Amino acid sequence: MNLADSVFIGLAVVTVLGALGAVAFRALFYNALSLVLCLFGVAGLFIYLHAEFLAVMEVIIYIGAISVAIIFAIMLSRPMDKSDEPRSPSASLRGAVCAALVFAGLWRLLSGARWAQGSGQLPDMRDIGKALLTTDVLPFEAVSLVLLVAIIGALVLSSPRERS
Amino acid sequence: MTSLMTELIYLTGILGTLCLAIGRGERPRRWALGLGLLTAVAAAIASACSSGSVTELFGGTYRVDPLSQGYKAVIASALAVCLWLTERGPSESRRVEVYLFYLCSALGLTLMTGSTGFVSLYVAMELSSYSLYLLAASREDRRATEGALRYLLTGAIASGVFLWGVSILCGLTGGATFAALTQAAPALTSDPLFIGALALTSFAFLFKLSAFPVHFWAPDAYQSAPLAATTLIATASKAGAVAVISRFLIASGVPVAFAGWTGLLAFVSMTLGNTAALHQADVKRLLAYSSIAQAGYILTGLLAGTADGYSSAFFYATVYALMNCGAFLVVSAVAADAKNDNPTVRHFDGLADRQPFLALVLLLSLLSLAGIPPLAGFTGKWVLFSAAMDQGHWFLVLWGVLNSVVSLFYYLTLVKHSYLEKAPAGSQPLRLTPVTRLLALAIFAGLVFLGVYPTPLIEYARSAVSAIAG
Amino acid sequence: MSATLQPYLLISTLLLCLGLYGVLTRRNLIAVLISLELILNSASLNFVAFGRFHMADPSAGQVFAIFIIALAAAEVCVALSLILLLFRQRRSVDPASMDQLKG
Amino acid sequence: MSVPPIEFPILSTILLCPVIALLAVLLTPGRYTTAIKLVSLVASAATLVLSIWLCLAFNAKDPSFQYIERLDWVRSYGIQYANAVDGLNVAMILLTAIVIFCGILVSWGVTYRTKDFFANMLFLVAGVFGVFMTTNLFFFFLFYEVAVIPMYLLIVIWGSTNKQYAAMKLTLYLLLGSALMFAGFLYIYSLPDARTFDLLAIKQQVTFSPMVQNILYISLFVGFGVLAACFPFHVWSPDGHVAAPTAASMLHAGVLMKLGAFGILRIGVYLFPDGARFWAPTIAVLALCNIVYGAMVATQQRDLKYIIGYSSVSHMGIVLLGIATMTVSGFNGALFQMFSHGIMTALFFACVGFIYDGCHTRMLDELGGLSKTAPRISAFFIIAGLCGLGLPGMGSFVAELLVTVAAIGTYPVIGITSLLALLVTAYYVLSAVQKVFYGPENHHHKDFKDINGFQFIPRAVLVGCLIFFGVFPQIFLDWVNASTRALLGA
Amino acid sequence: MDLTLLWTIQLAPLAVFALIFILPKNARGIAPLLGLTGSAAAAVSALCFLLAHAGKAGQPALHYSVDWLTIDLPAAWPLGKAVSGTLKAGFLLDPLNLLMITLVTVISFFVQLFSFYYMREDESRPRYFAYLSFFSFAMTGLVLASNLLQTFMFWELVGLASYLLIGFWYTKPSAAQAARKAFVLNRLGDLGFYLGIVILFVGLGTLDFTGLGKDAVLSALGPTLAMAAGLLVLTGVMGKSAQFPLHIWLPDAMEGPTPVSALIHSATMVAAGVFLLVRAYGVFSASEVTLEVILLLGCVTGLIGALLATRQRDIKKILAYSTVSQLGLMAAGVGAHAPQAAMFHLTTHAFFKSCLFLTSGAFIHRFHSNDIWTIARGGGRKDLVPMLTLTVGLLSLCGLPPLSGFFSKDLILEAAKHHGLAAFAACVAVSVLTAYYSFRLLFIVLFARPTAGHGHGHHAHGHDAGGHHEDLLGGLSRALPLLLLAALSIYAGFLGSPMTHSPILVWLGGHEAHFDPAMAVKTLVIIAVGCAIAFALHRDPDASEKKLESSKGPWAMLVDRRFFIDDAFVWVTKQVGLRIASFFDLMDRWLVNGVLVNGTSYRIADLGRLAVRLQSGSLQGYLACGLAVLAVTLLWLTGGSSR
Repeated sequence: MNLADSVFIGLAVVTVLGALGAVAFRALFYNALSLVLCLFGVAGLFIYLHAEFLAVMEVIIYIGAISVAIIFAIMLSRPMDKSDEPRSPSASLRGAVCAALVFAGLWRLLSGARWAQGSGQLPDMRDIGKALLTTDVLPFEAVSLVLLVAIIGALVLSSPRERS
Repeated sequence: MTSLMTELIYLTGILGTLCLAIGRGERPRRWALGLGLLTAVAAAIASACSSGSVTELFGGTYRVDPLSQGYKAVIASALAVCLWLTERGPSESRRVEVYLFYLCSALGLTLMTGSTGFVSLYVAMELSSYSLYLLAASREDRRATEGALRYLLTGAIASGVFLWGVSILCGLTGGATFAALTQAAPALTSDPLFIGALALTSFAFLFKLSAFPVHFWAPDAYQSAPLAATTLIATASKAGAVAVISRFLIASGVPVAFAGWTGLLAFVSMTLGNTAALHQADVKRLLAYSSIAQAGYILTGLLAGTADGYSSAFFYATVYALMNCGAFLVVSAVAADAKNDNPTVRHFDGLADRQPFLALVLLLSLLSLAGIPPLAGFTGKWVLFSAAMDQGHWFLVLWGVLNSVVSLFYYLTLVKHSYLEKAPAGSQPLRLTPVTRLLALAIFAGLVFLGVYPTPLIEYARSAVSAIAG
Repeated sequence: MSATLQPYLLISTLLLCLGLYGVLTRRNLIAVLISLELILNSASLNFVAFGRFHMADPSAGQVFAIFIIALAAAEVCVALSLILLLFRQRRSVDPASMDQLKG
Repeated sequence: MSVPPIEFPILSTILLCPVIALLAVLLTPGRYTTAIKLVSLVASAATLVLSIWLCLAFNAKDPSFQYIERLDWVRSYGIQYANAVDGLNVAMILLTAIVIFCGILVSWGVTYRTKDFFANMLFLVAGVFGVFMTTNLFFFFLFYEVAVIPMYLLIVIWGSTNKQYAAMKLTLYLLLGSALMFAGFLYIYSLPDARTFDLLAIKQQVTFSPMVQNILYISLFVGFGVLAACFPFHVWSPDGHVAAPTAASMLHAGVLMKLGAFGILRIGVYLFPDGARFWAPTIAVLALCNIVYGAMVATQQRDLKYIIGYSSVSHMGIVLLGIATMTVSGFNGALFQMFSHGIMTALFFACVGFIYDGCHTRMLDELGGLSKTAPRISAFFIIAGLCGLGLPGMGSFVAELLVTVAAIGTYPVIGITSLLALLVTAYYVLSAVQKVFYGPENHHHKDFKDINGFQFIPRAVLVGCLIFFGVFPQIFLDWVNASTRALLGA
Repeated sequence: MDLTLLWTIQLAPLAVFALIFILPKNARGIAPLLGLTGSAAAAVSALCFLLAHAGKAGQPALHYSVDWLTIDLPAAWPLGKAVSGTLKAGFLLDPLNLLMITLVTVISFFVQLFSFYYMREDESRPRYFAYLSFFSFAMTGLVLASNLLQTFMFWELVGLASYLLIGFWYTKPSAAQAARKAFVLNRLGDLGFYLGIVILFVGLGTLDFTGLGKDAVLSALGPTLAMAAGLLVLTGVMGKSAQFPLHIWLPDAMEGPTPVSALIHSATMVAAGVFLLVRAYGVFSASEVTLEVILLLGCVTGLIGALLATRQRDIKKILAYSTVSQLGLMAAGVGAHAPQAAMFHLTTHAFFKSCLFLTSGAFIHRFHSNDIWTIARGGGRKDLVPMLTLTVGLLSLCGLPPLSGFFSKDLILEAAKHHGLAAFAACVAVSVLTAYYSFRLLFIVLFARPTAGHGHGHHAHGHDAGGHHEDLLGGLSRALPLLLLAALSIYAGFLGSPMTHSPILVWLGGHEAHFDPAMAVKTLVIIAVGCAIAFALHRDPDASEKKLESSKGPWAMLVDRRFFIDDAFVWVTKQVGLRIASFFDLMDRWLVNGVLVNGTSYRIADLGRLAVRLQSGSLQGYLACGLAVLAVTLLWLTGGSSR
């Protein structure tokens, strides 16, 4: 086992463990921290997939913005140290069964798949930039609108109510 | 650029509204309303006028063709009605920003109808969805927040599943466009993973269409959202969903197993929606269940996977928007009169005495929803089920028709309240503004005309579909 | 090992299922949101992996992932503000506390 | 009688009369009630005249369809606006015209929401005419449902006695039946040979396998049978009749129930003769249930309208039995029964409605001695009753004779058992007459006013028809004979 | 010309019927006149026809028919052969119905004339005359009909006329009840008749009387079916002609005005059954069994009727049971292969029985009571004209030579004797009983002492004092029909008497009667016995009344309860018929409507409740549901891949 593989396995373990922590801890703050851990893992995996740009984006946007926003929200909504309500056993069971079944089904399907022939080329950041400005310019523009809507929406929702 | 005229009009409208959103108070709101209406009407006209040509844009990820233009016209018209309905809605949902959401949502739906790449489709869907989530929340009471949150979280899960499905499709077909899908699909029809991917992908569409098993948000969101937003969800959003499914299925084809799966969902949707609607008193909630059932009917037509199926789905989506507009127009008039955004069937008591014309429009809209001739809904159902029957889905068709009989029960209950029950003592005649009257008249005429002489629209739909499917 | 698709798929499937489990079981809407992020991440991991190994256009998967990240931001923005609104209205972010609409 | 063929599209004209009147009524402000009534009356009179003309002008010797009108409607779905008539249609069109004419006259006294009432009536009638003349399955279905829905409003708004329940039941029931038709029609269209909804073209182009014939025939039969009040799908009918206002009951029992039987013949038997033969014995048994069971249950009723309602069930059984015999005489008898029962039951309801308006009750025990107070209306009721019990000289006698002979010839046991109904019918009709019209006068109804000269007209017209066709049945049979023969391929 | 006369006979009464209803209210006064005119026209036409054709035996005088209805059947039960026939409508005139039509129209005229008097005070007079005219129409139609179906149709119409006239005073519940009873019982009989017609039609392809000869029936149907057809048609006769056990409606039918009883329920309509027996003799004679049954029924009916007549105190009931009994005799005559004799008896009976009924009407109208003791004590015997006609009628009824009843009854007795001892014994017994109740009636009216209480009871009513102040028209219309009918009762017998070579029998196609002194002696003995018993029991009417009231023995009970036949019918109707009906009603409510219809809708609503419960308000529940569907889908697909 070479170093790359070991690091890869490490990243995979970090990712999965982070995800597990994000779901399993009852304290919300730990969840958020685990999420960050997981996201780091994913970013690492992106690098393995030759998606360095995406890894950077992941760190900047996901960890830098989204996770932080979530942590802020957690702090706004309740005392930091307060744990989550215990989940009800039936709900746990329901969720576990659902998730397990989905996993089982999906994994069996995926492992028997006949995938398309890839080009084998490694992606280039230039290609991404080009794509964003040619074929994907429409969604690119639309995303800006989505973000606009989201921001204005957040503003509207969080601004004190107008009484007319 | 002319082929993107509709989208550009929306964009202009959105920018204008954004500017107006700086201001506060009634005057900018009126301006925003006017601008919105203008945008909607212009968009409708623009899409109707450019419905002849076929253009592929952005490397095959976006198409402008008769089918998409048709759907765009429907969406824009429905938007116009919804915007008009905000005029009499509750005050807190009449802020200037709200109009921005309406327009963005309509733009998202418009983009959906033309998307032929998964990226643009995904973004367009989310654009319309987020706007709708925000609209649903715009009443700003506890129920609205609750409804919007449920809407949002269901939508988020559905998108997650959708993304998974799309990723698998990408892996199977080697590309993220419909063209790649079309190319690879024939070889994959018996691959269970392909079917699975289709199923995963369709979760987002089912969510938009409010079909089982991701329909649960609909009653809650319909009930808690302001009436105008509910109307948009019930009309334009549905039309957009039908457009997307049509396009997606045209690209992927409908493998037998997938048709069976969809048929099962359609079966459950119809049954569940119709039977649950029997027990509703809140009219908006009732219409939500009705829309779940209608989603089942539409799926029945779509899963035929034939040109007939897609064209009849277009016809039905148009008619569906029309009749729901009619129903919600009346509901909103009643709601405004009752100063209650959630009118119950009791509020309709004596409507025929208080405002006979409105009662008539309600009657026709509801009967049309139930598929009673000679109204548009009947013709729509006829062509829809005819397409399904052609592919041998006789059981689903029979079940669908039986379901419409059940649905007639709750529609007629509403009719009964408006025609039979006496208005509460001291109630005044219900006044209508000229525009509302005109709108009602147009809907009335449309329902009857499309019922009696559906030929032009049906022929248009057929030619539009054949322009895509070849 | 890192040059085949299978490990990535396994990781992303695990992420998906953990996310689903979280969504279904957590009694806090923010935690639900966190779980949702897991799901989205699993999807973008998928895209990137497929883009790397099986797609004609090598950048397509990454582009998709970029959009997912951008939209995830928007989603979190809207969702969080709604959750906070709910919290202001009801002093609770337990999904079970959303009990006004049913039937 | 040699009347030259009609040159203009007579069928569409007949159909357009009520439609135009409907538009006129809708555009007239509601306060001009007399104008509304007059418009309706003129339209119905026009249809009556046109129908009589059609009856005289059409060539009864020719079994094929005549006066064919065709107009492409939705070409790509094989939908044409197509009208044509043969003997069956002509007879039913005449029946409809007579009943609606009398129905409009009888409803002259409607004061509550007059405009809506007449609009509904005209709409209903347009649907009925449409069913009786179209040869396209799409339009058949369309008109069929058009004829059903106004009934709901008529009952719910102007009805009485548990009307909400009855109206809902009636509507849902009938639409449930039509659901089967709907599926059946679409299935026919979906066959590769068909791809059209045109009845004539389907008959020509498509050969149905026996299995398909059997399945389609029975599903259409159930669909139509609901409207024809076939046992065990009959319970909507008494409830509906009871709740409906007078004119609506007249139209409903008089014409609408015939739509069902007509559909069985026109579509079921026409397209699937083998299926019809296959199911005929089963249908005969059901029809027997209708006849005897309906009559038996009628004896137990206390409400005058319920009695008539169940008598309709019983009489429609005769129609079904005639159809089940699959013989020319049976069909002729069934059609004759449809016609005469239509008129008779219209007369029944025209009388009961009047009594109810005057006495505010229809319970046998609360009425009595009405012959004294209101001899004319009593006479009309008794005449209708006598027709109901199959008195010779009235239409029903001939109809029952034809059906009975055919039934005894085809299914001896069923045919003979069905005769029992003659006795039971006599019993309940005369019991009702005895309780309501005979006996000492009831003081509660002293002020009950007999019908005036104007109200006399419609009822007299109905009686006249009953007797005319009872005495000269061959006139009617000549209309339908060639067509029934062709229908049976005999 | 002939046809015109027939149409007149047929349609004149109908025209009158229609006219009376069309007349404006204030002109209705002329209704009696119209009725009289109509019946006079019919009677005159009939007489003209009779004069023109009397005596020409053999060939039908006229046969006119048009197509009425075509019937087509493939391979019909019971013979399995295709039937394609045309039912006709028309007139068939032969001696038999020429005689009958004359009888009907003439008696009808007399009755109308008498009604002129009888119904003078009734405000519903126009309706009465209209109904009466309608009856004439229907009855003439029945008689003139050229085929069995047409007969059946008019058969039902006379039933209707009878129904309307029995219930003429419909405000009386008993009248309304009796009317319904008459109609329904007749219907019961007619069911068989109807079926018989169908079988005959299917077998023969025609129903024309000319084609219903014995041989034709036998060859077409075979013996068994011929018997069945005959017996089925017979049930119709049993209903109409009040044969056991369907006779029970006739006594109740006396609720109608008395002239109606005279015309319909004694002379004409009830005789129509016997007329049919003769008319369609070919059908009945095709099987010996049928004839035996007819004979048996006739005898039983005769006995029952006569027995019941012995204990009545209502004059009309006596006459009604007497009618039943005489109809039984006529039927027995047919059953004993003597249709001509039966027809002859029908004729004479029509005269004397209508005479008797009109007489009773005259009494009833004057004394306002049906009770013979009341009439007697009221001074019935002083009322000369009715008293005279009563005597003549009763004696004729007993068959006292040389009154008409003697000749006709004699022929029947002879035929019965010829046929068998039992039948003869029954007929003799009937005759004895007839003589007994006739003389009983006569003696009571004759011997009763007028009492102060009853004697002038009618004066209390303040009108019509003892008949002395009647106006001329009233008196004439009262007396004239009585006397004329009495005269006919006396002389009609000679039409069939051996002395005149029995023209009527010969004309009807029978043999000339021959005088049998032994028979005449027997008859006289019979009358004497009956008379003696009557004298012994009723020479003191007061005592006999007391005895009638006090007799409580089983026999008295049996007779008073009318041999429990009515009770049996009531029991069957109530305990069987209506029970079944109420069971069906319950089934309709509970099973069909309740379980099937409402049940279905409730189940759908329940399903809806389930769907609503799914919408529990729990977000995670919703999502779980969606994901569960997803999981199941995926697993289903993996299952597909492993296969």
